[in-house]
Amino acid sequence: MELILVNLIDGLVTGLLLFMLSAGLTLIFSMMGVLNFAHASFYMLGAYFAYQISLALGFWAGLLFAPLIVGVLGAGIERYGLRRVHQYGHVPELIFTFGLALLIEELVQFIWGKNQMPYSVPEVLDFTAFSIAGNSIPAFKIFMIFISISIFIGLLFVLTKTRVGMIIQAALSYPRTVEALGHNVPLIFMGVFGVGTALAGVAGVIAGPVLGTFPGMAFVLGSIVFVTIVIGGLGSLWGALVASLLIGWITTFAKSYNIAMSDILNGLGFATPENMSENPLRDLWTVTSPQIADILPYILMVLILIFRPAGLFGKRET
Amino acid sequence: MKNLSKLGVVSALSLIIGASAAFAENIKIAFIDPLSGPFASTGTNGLHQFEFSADYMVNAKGGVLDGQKFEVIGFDNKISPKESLIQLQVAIDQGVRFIVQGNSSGVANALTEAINKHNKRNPESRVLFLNYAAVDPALTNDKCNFWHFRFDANADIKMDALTDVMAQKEDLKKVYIIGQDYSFGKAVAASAVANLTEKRPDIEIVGNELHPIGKVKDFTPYARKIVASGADAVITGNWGADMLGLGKSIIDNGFDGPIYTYYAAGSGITGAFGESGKGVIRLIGEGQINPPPSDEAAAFYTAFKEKYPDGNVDQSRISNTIGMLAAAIEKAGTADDMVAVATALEGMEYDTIWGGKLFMRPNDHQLIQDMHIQAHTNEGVTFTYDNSDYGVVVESTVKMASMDIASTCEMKRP
Amino acid sequence: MTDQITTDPGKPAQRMRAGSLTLTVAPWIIAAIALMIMPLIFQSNSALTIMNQMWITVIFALAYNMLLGQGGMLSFGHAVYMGLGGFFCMHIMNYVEDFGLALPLPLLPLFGGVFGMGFAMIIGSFSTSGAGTRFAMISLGVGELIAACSVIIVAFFGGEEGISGDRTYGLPFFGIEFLKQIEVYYLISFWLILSALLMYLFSRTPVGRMANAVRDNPERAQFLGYSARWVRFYSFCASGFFCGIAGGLFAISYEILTEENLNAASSGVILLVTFLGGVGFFFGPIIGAIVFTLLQTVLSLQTELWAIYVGALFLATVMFFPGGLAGLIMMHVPAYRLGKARGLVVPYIKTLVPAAIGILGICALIEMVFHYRHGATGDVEMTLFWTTFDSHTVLPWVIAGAIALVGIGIARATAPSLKEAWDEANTAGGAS
Amino acid sequence: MSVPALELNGLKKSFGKAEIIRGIDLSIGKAERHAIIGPNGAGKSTLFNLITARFPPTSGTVKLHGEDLAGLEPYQINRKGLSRSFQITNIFPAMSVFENVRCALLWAQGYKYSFWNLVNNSRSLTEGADAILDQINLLERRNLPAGTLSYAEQRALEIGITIAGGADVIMLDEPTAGMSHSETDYITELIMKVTEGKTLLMVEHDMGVVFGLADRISVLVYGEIIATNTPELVRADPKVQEAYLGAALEEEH
Repeated sequence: MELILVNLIDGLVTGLLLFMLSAGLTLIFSMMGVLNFAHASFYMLGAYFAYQISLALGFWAGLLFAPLIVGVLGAGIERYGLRRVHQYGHVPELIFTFGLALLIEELVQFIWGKNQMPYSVPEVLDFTAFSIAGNSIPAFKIFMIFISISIFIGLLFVLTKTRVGMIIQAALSYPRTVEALGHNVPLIFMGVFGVGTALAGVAGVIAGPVLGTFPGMAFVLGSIVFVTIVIGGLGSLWGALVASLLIGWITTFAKSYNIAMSDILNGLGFATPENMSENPLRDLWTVTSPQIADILPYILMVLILIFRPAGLFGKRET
Repeated sequence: MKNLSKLGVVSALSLIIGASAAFAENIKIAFIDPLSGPFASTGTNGLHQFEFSADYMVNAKGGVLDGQKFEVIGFDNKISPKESLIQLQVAIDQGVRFIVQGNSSGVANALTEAINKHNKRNPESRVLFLNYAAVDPALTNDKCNFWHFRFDANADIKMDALTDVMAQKEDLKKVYIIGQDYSFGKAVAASAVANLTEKRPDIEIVGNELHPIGKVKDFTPYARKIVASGADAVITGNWGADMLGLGKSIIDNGFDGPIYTYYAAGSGITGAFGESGKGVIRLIGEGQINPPPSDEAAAFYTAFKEKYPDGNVDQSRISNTIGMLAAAIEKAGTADDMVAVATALEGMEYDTIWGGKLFMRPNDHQLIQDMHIQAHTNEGVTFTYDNSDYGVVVESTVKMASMDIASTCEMKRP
Repeated sequence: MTDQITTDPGKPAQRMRAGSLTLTVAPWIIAAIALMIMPLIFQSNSALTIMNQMWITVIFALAYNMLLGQGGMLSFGHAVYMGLGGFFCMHIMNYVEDFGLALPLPLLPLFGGVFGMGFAMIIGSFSTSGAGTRFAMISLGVGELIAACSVIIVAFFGGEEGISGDRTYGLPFFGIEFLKQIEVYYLISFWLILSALLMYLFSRTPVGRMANAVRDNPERAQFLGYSARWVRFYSFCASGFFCGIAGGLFAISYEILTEENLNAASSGVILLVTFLGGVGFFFGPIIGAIVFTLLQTVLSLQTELWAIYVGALFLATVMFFPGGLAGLIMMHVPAYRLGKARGLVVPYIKTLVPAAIGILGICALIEMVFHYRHGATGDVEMTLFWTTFDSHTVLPWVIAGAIALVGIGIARATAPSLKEAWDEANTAGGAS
Repeated sequence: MSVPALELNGLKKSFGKAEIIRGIDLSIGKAERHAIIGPNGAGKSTLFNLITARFPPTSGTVKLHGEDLAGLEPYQINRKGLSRSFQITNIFPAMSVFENVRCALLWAQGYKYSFWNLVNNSRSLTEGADAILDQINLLERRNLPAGTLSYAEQRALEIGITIAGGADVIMLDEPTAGMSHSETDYITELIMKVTEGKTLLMVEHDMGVVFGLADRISVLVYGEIIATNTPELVRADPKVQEAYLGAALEEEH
């Protein structure tokens, strides 16, 4: 029972972290139609910048400045790179972000080398907040939850209560109309891209010390962010939140409990084959949930796309 | 378009061919390992150790035979079996006769099969495969061949040695086994179970599971299970980011027993574990670093750090590979006849600067050597890793580990 | 070989058709001869291996472009179809070896093709109902699933070590045992010409034509009696077939298939390859495959930083030449038709040569920075462009910097006159 | 009386709460030229889209030659001999003019999804497409990308694509929208020529075109047909004058 609670907290942390990435991406994706493959790269840049800043000015300065730098960089890339490519259509845009992801990873290796960076939790937060049945919950995790939720509330406030937010919301559903109404859509695009990448940067800053700061960190995150926003429904902030938490909990619970495929198959009335080592389906029988935890989101996405193409909360068909 | 592409091919291929013309008198060793991409740090550091060993141990002493020098050439295989095979072919065309590789048993498996076929089909340009780190037991068992030599202890030997030491710890009651979901991870788990049930039937294996390799972002759920299982010790074969992620997560979530593992030193991992890994991380491996086993070893280490301040001597087997190869070439009296060199390597006994003896077992080409359990710590460390205050210190040693372990290898000699 | 050539404006239909025949046949004969001659020029085994790799990538890229260029479908998991075809062929190869069946090796890729197509039929049955994001994301999901399965389902995929076989155990084919690389080379070349020809002809069939129509305007195609979904489905299956053939050839060439053949990185690479070559033209992917293979295999021998250059090249291509390298070449067709292409030669030399030198200068600076930062202590010598120097002294930096500045400077200064010459060359009339 | 070419019974369509089409009954005979007029927002395009299954109707039926079209996809309806054009030009811009027309001929000539025929080798396809191009006066432009044609030429091409398949029921959605006088005359003449002997249903704003072309006219106002009759009688109908012309006048102010 206690373990369920612990897993709920862990899944929440994973989910909220994913949300910070998918929130920005869902805005960018649904507004500009850009499948930004480099989104996770900005997450990585956030971690590296924060590490570099923390060496000189400490963790808190990193938390403040690294996302800003990432956001400005993102806006600059939109302005001088993506906007130019925009006229050619979506596929070139995609290739652009693809190449960008490749280049950022190489540049990070060029500048910081290929090793893992010793970027660690600040001492103020390096203690156990509380324990549940022997499982310690580090204070930093509570801090991550706090940061993510603040950002979500802030984002929700901006989107629903401010004029800029209204325009962005309208642009999410009707990009053409908003342009026709005389708003400076390129400026909005640049802003959204900047904010989206800055959010990814924040995620990098707070995830770097826990999940490791290394050149492969963007690749590890990979396409799961796309999966999240497709499951949640394009352009839906709530969808992104729900899908992130769903993925966070599904993967956490799948890893925490060894659900064996043989049990499921037995439950369905199939008898375990006698001679397992000769059976061509032997690998299927021996699969356990931790093995497949990280591909469950992909299965979920394919099912959603087949049966509910608009996603959980989406209004538009993907 | 045809002309353009042809021009490109001509210029590109002439580069390869041009490169093969130079340095004809050197004995060339092709280092085929990742030099770019996520595993590049291990690969680059390995290449430096090879280059340094060749210069320091062979070239500085006048080379082998009539003064022939070793030349180590790096080939970037991007840890891809396909690229490795292409680079192998390029290397052979450049006149390379010795291939060294270590990262990923998958690549090693592809290479050993390709080399076996190549040597069968092209007797005039045979090559030897000196495997310095791929530890899948199959390579010296079912899949062994005459051209393959392994200078690292395989996963079974390491586990045998590791469980010998664990078996003596009376207070050890519960062990948790976790690893990456692929051949090596599975081999480690199977070997651990087999050895523990044999040596200490009273130890309860409270968990035995696999996780996807290189895909796990957050190890917390695994760590929770380990803590909840009440395990006294953890055994894992994880390496790279998976090792660091798992280790950190286990420690962060309140585990304080030993984590027995294979690869948790150097390449930034020692530095990243830092204080938190002290008293927890235990490694099984060859080659004693601390305390320095001999003056030569200390001198070697110092010289290496002078040349590569950012590097680590974390694979002493690399210098063993170079040293034994040089000895074999001297003994065979040739660097061109691979059958002669291979025969010279078979059964060779070699005194390593890292302490103890090395013995290349002839029936399966597996090197037999001393195994050490080393602890991650900052006390008594003469040579640290990653320019941190931390390094590894030998706690216990198994002499000539698994000298008489059986092998299923049926060596076919030419 | 392209729509643009065969639909030359202003010619009556009948003459057009006669003309297009020679226009379409000639490149194929030239290509076949070139394939025959190449091994005589490059005889080393490594050159043959690299060319084999190139031709396999060409088939794969052409098959990929059946979707992306001709059908407007963006797939993120296309390595799966090639990989599965390859795995299947490898199993057949081992089966033939174990049971001594009579299957000539050259026919093996056909089985890969059938298997690739079979799998494409299963996935296509639900993924081709949409073209845009939905198709792309399903392909991504399926790709990830299969790649993950390849590590879990060891019985078929052989885990992380993959499965391997020996191509020489099959029955000799007219006395050829495929022991030598050169024999494999000709086998692959044969399949290359055959598959490329079939893929080209496919684009000329009713389904192929309608694939273009559906790409441009799926709704209008619906009102012409064609179901967009079925048109996409047929293209998808055909693409799967040729991917499977590429997979079969891979199995023959490397004699090993691993997880790498299925994973997301391979799927991404083929997208980049195809786009680099140019999706708008049939021959685009051919150029892309050749250039990329050379970059990946040969440039990586020269510098550790190859991936940086490749990344930069992609960004430059997508920003400045969205038509890819093929688009760049075809840009010159109008000027050539007008007989003014020659007028471009001198301005090109004036701008592009300094630009190239300038870029090399920048590359030199990058290499020097890298060497300075990551080189071994005391190892101050580095060799660049056949020159060996000390990277810890000022002079080389000044020289490289100066080369970069001057090269780029001249290129910028001459760019306007190139633009002028370009406009002039593409304007009809005037002195020619 | 023989079976009508196109018959609508109680056709209704709502988007959310807004009822756009409020029950339409209409019967169009074979070889009749029928026009639908009405003020903006009357639901003319929606009606077209209902007939061609671009949207499903909320209730009611559409019958083509007496056959119910319910549940059929647009491409299936097309195969039964109903072809339509679009209000906003809807061609294949990246393909050549000739290719545009040839694609429209493929299904009608029985090529279906074949991948064993080469389109270039088919004389009947080439000649058929050239004949259509000749009819719509675009033979000169045959090999240009369709996207580079002038607006009027694109509209002509649209009509060409629509008639190419040999459908006997042709539906044109505002074929002369946004054209100059001379262009309008050209298109009107073209429509006359290509719909000879076929059933035509068209939506049109230009009264000159409507009264010149149509055998009968229906007036659609707020989703209902308020009158169907010959051009002369419709013109004289006071209800039409009040409802439609009044609305049209209002709009102009």
